[in-house]
Amino acid sequence: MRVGVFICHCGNNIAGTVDVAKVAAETRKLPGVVYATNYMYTCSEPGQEEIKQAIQKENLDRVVVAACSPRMHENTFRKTVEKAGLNRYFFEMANIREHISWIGEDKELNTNKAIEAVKMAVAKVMNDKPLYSSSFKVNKRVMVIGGGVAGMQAALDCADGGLDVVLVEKSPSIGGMMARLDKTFPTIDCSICILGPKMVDVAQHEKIKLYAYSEIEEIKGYVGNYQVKIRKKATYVDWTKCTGCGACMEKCPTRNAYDHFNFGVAPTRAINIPFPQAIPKKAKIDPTFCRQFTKGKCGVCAKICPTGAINYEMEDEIVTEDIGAIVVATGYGLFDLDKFPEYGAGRYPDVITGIQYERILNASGPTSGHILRPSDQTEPKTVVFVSCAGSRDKSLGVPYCSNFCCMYIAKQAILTKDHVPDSQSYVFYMDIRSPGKGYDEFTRRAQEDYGVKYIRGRVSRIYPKGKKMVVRGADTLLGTQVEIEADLVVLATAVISAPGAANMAEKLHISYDTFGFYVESHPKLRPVETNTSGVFLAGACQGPKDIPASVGQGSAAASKVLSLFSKDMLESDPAIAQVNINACVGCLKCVKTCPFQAIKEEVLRSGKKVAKVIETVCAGCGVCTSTCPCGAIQLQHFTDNQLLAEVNAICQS
Amino acid sequence: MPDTGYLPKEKVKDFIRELAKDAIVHVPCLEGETVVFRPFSEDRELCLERPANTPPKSIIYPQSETLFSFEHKKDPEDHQKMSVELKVDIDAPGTVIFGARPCDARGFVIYDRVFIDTDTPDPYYKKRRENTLVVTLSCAAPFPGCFCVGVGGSPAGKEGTDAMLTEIAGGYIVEPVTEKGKAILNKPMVEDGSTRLKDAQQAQQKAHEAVKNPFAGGMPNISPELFDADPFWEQALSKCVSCGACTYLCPTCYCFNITDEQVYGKGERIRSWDACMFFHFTLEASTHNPRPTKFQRFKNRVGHKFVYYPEKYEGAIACCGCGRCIRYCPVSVDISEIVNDLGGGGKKEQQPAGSAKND
Amino acid sequence: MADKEYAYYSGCSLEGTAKEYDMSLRLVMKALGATLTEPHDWSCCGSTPAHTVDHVFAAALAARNLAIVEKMNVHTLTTPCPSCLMVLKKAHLGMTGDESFKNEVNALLDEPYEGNVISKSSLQVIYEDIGLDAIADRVTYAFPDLKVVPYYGCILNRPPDIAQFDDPENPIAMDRVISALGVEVRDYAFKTECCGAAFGVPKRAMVNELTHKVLSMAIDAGANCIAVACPLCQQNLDLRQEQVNRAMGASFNIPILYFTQIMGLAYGFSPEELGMDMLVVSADHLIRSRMPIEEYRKMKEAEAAQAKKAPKAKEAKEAAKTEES
Amino acid sequence: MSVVAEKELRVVGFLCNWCSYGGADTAGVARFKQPTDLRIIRVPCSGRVDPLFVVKALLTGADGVLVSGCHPRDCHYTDGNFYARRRLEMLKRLLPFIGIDERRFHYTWVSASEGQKWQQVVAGFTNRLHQLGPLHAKKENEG
Amino acid sequence: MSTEKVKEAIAKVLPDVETVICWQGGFDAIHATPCFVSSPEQIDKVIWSPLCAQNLASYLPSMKKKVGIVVKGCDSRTIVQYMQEGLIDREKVVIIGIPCTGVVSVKKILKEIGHEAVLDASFDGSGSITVRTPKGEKTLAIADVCPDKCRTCQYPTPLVYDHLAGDPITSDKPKESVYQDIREFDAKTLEERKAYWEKELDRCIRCYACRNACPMCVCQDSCIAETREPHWISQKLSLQEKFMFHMIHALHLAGRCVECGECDRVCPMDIPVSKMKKKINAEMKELFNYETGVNPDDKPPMFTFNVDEVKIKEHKL
Amino acid sequence: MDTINLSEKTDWEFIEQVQKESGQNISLCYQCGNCTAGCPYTNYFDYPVSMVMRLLQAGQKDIVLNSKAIWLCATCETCTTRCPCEIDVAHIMDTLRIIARRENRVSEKDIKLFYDSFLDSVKQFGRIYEMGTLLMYNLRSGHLFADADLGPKVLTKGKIHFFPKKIKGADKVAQIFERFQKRAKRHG
Repeated sequence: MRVGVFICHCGNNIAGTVDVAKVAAETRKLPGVVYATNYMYTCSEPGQEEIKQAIQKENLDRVVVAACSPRMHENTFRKTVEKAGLNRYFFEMANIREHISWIGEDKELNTNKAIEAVKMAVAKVMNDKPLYSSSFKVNKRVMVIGGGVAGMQAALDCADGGLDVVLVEKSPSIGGMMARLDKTFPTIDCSICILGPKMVDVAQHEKIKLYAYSEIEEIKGYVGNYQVKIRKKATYVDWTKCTGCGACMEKCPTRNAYDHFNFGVAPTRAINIPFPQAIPKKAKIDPTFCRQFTKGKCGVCAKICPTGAINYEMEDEIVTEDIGAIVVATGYGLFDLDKFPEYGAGRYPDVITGIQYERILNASGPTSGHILRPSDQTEPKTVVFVSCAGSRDKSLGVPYCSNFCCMYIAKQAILTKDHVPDSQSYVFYMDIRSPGKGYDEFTRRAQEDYGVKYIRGRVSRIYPKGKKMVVRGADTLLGTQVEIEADLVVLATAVISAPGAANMAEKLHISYDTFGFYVESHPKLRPVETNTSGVFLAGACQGPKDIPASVGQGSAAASKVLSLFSKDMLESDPAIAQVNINACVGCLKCVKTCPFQAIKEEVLRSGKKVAKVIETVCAGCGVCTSTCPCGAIQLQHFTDNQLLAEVNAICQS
Repeated sequence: MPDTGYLPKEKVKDFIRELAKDAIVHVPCLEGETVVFRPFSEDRELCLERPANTPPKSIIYPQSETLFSFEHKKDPEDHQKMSVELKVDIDAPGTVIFGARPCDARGFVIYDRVFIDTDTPDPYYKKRRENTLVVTLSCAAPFPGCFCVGVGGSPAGKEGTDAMLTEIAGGYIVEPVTEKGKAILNKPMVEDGSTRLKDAQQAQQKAHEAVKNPFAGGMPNISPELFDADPFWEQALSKCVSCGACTYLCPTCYCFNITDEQVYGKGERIRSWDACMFFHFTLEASTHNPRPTKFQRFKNRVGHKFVYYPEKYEGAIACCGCGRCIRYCPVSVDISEIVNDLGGGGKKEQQPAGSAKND
Repeated sequence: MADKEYAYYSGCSLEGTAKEYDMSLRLVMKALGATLTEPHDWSCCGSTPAHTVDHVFAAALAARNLAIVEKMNVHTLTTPCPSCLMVLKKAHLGMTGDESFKNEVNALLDEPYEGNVISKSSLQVIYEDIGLDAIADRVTYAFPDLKVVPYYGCILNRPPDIAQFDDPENPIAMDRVISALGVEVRDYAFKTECCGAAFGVPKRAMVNELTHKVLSMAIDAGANCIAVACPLCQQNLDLRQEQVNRAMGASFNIPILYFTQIMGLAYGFSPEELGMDMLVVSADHLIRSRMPIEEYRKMKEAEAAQAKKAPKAKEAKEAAKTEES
Repeated sequence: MSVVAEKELRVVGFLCNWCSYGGADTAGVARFKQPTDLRIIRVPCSGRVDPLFVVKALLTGADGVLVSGCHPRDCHYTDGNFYARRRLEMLKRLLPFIGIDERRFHYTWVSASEGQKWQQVVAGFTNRLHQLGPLHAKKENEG
Repeated sequence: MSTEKVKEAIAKVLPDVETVICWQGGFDAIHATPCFVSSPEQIDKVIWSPLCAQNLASYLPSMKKKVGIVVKGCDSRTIVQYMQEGLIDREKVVIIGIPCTGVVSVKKILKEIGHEAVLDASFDGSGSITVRTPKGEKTLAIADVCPDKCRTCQYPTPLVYDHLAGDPITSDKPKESVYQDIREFDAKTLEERKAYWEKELDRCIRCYACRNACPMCVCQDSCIAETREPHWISQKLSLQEKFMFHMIHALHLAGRCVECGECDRVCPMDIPVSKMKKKINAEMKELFNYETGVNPDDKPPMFTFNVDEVKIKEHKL
Repeated sequence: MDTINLSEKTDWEFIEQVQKESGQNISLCYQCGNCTAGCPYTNYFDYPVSMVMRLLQAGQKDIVLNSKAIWLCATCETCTTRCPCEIDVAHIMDTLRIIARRENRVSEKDIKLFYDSFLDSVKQFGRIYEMGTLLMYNLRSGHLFADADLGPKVLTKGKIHFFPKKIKGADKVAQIFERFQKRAKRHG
């Protein structure tokens, strides 16, 4: 065997704390290694060129690169060795950057550890076997989960690109958070006016199949061939008959149903169409409030409906869709007021959240766009905005910035002045974060043109005093405590991951961070991909994002799907399980533990019973390999012998 | 110097101590309920009452031994050049096997023909054999499964022995067999035993008569037709579980395997016992195995001992009748019964176990 | 009820200025079936002053008492005084969380503390261990006119890592306990605002202002009584109420009762037994307003019967409206 | 070459590719300093870790073995770590029975975003091992 | 419980099966050996007595045709476990169950009689065995020479059978006693346990009798103790490799060992091979309330999981 | 305020000392001001809490230790409870008092005197002798008639004892004081 080893300096990233020349010198002493060198940037083009030349010149048949994490560049180098004529699996990477040079302080120890890491990689590569992938057909349908602006953009772009799209939205209408906003910053244009046409496009696009009020039940399969079970939740209204006339809503006797769309600013009816521009514009019954369900009698809507669409017996329905790729655009959630007992947490009606205020400002909202405070429906003259209500607060488990609150507070303060010219707004802030195009000018305008008072400091307590709410905070620039007697307090509550985000991630087999936001493949270079091939991210499900960023990512995800589907066949990863039929005793324990049902029983001509791997279904986890008592089923590229070679390299030499 | 010695019972330990001065003395020791050969040391519990569970064969012919170690060395000047450095080290210190049974000693004679009396003697075995003194202890009575007389042995047979002890009242008569063995009469604990040699001979005779010969004709006689009849083997061995207890406990089995064990350019070539009862025995690299079933493998075991070996070595049977394979077989496969059945002669009489009156 | 056994660390104040807290607490606990045993020869916990000297020293003064309790046959200590509680818990948590700190503290002590005592405020014991049902069951008197705001003070529930009880910002244990007695509890925004008691002696002017806020917020909330669970708070709000009136030109006359006194009154104990006469701001008019519970129930039933017709009519009207539209 | 005598112990880590290996990368990117003893073997999933690897390592020279995978419910392969959890717990309980201190074997869950936790795991486990000292008598040619 | 009843049952079953697996007398009076009865005239040599310690169920997975089998209560757990793991086709097995009050351990008898050759042996029907050797006669209570498993036997009557040769009996042994020995061993110090295994395993000769006699060792010819692909252990006879082999054995039986004690019984070196497996079983019981070979519908714990494992707590550093 | 030359006047050792003795990481503070906003005593402080934190970050030992703020803090724990960065601010204030006391820098003599009187009582009797503490404080502070108006109210209610109640183990408590003093000397 002729192994070549390439040790990367990564500029000073590795060479700064690892003696790379020594690593190369020690590597040369290893049996099997015929060539070892160190290089400034191995991943650069000249660096890769050097590998190719060495393969040819030194007649190398195995290559090890000691550099950064294989999660970063394994694929890069696999392609390099492949171009030089080697099988791409005759390549191993030793991670001497993330796992060594960046975390160890002692150069001697780091260098020694790097040498050992190379030794392990050499041991592994000498046990590597050539592997060859096979190809399979792709189902060129895409599913978009979430009908907010990001999901809609992705759906429209995919559909315009000629793909069949299945759009699944869990609430009764698409539109998401953007549909609830009044105006958008920094242009102050009407949110629904620009979103509405897009919603209509989605509804009318012949390539888009919309499942509203539906949730993902189960996802099986792999890139190119997913089977998704969708739960169509019971609306108790036959949507094929419902015309969206709204008669039922008008007549419904239950007037105290919780209005999810308006975040409970005002009550709604038990049967309702969430908002006038809803797509689909169909009614649905909320059985937790409907008298027919709670008391067993009423039937008013059934009587009044001109098309006879009401069906109290309706049940959830499960449908299955076969698709090839998934765009996840499940959006975000908002911190509960409950988290702020010192702010009066739901006890005081005039302490509301930013999104609730958005609905109050909105012309189609419960107050028809008149700013009226919830407690007594009077016009507030003093409005206090509290930014970072939960955000950047370790003690509440949200250490991150919610990204767009600074901007919408400025917008809301401006709108308040527009609506109530004799009002005065105050904004408590820690830092004004407005790095977008035209953003900082916007927050300046709020202060310069609209007289909004910005107070640098946090609010410690809000309590009622007569009809006013006393907001006590600090002005750290003045170095004092300050108090404002406000009529209305708006909290810019922290952006959190969507409810059920973790559960959805588990169904999708994608990872999520501590806060429930989905993790992209690479924070810079692969921002819309996930580690599960065929699953892409769009919008705030990946982290707090404003509208332009969400739309941008929606389009980006769509372009990823389109490029994935530009081929008719996909290549399978050959690093999957393989059965040695001579060793297999047919106990089929692997069948029991395979998470993907990728192993089945096969009877050989001799009558011998053995396990057989279904190549396209196997995902390469290796649970079978560690289940098999006789080592007959081996996960390729991570076989027992390959891992033992690494263990032995550490323990026995 | 007398030809016969006498070793009083109470001096046995002193005697071993004396021997241990210039050799490693392997003695049968009690460990729990098991008797095993262990290098003598003061804290060992000697057991001469019954044969050891394992024969002493591994002392001369270890279960696994390093034939040589090797290391890939790189030329410091030109790392593309590599050489392999070999190291051979035959570990053969002066050794005494004390308290082996005559059958155990006879096993070494069977090995000697293979490993020493040939054009290419095995240096490892030979060196150890030459450096070892075998002091046997004759058996006073048969033990479960014993049948040495059926294969030409005896509870007091002296083949392969350097000196033999025979228990009589108060101690042991010491009979040297070889020149090497004679030397032990010089040890201060050994008294003159000439006058009591008779007692020992009587005991030996008595023991010989007590051993049952399982073979109808006195000696095993195998019918070639039956030997090659698969159904016979299939029937006889259906209960065998294919473990290696019989061969690893056998003082005459010597099949071995050679493997290289290496980690990172350093390693050893190892010779280790093989057992024809295992599937991996004679398994070819192509995954073909000429003996794929357990009865074929067992046939090899019987064949080797009673047919092939005798054919090659002038009729010598490669079985010493120690009975361990019967005694320790998980399913009580009885080789003597099988050999007897192969003779085609009258069926061996049923042992009375079945008639145990339990109801 | 052998399971409700506690080592009772009253704290120095309850031997002096807060004697009535001690009296009422003992009565109420006994009535609810809890046994309080005073640790033999306990000493002062050191309170805030010790904490200005040294962490180890402060913990040692507290741990001396914990060590005494550890040798008793009970594992839970209860103290009515939040200041004592915090000091004891700080010492306990510090010592159990850090072996070297524990060794340093124990080096100052004759008997080492091993870390096996759980400390709870008396309010926590009443709220969690005894429970609202048991509290309500024992009630024999009602207070139709009483409107209470519970004042928890600064350190009964804070910081949450140490208090490990109730919400630090909007605690509700005392609210619920008093509600369970059938007494009206008013929502009160200043439940946990500090009254400044610690500086009552050296910084009077400062304390006057803080106390004033606490009192006026209670009046704003419509209360005619403040319930407290802290001897320092009580002393500050009650004893100094007149000082506040004088300094701030106010005219407060609101009784400050230990919540245990209210419980005792509801359970029918006499005002003397509960030390009501030790209050500076008299609560006599409140005591006079109490009535036996049966009487009260009858009165309510009568009221309810009278009010019954009205809502029915309203409902009918509403139904008609629905039909129309 | 091997571990640096006196300063280091032999610690073998099996990390799943998706979560814990990523978590170790995240720790590296964030420059969270760690002891250098650990040698990492990358496996696709903690479910790939046959407890025998742990035994093999501990018997042949490792002073400690660490296995880390995705948090339960968060497995890239859905169920892999559920099997791992059972197997490794079983092993953890068996080791002391055969005379190996169970503290020498640790299994845990670290996600790709938990760089800080990874640092704590490595530091905590390595410190624990240093407190326990080496498991194997020093070989003659070492040092 | 008599041999006759067993013979009757075999005669009844025989026409329906290829062969019936049962016991006959062995090479001496204290050994029984398996026999395969495939014609009525062979029934005569069948025996049933406390000598019949061997677990015959081990032969079942290798049987291709329909067979009959005679099992004791303990042996029946093997069959149940086979059913759990899908290793046999229940349709192809006719089970003759025997209620059993305990068998004898040949090793213990030999110890009592000083390892003398046995001339004769008989049972008196009241729970004792009388063994005659050239040195005389000795009567031993079966309770004193039974294998350890009989002392804590919970299932004297087979858990699964088609014919029962005798009346069912119930266990009088306390359930807690089953893992008493394990808990006692747990109480030893780490050093004591280490020394214990080093001493015991040092005697191992890697004959694999324990493995081959084990009913649950499914690999048999493919055992990774001997393969090079994968290459887990070498053929070197070091303590380390012996340890490794026994760990392979134990871990492959994790939550599968039916505690039949065959491994202990067959070990020529008297190594307490079953102990590690029993330890794991004790933990499986504790962790998952799982007992091997009791309920055919159970799943062996290592081949399944719960999303929330109530008993598995995350380990702190 | 004068220009602070941060290159010269940053007392890094002091920062370290406070962090070590309090066990808190001072750099976690990002100056949101929540502590100041919630502190009941802010109005009386010469430096609001958040500024004390900032001064600490800047290593301004003299300003911090000479401040009144650290003595006026009553450890009401509001700041600790609300700090979004989970800093135990009250404990830092505690620590600063300890350091200031050690270095004999007490800006609020009355408060320290009150504390000392309190502790003297503990040392002498094992428990607090309220009357004695008050009298001792009045004597030392020179505020001879502090709270004299309250006297009659309390006395008539029988709440205050005229004579100290000494516990049996008072000497044991005193020993804690002594051992501590010895230890403090040992550590310098």
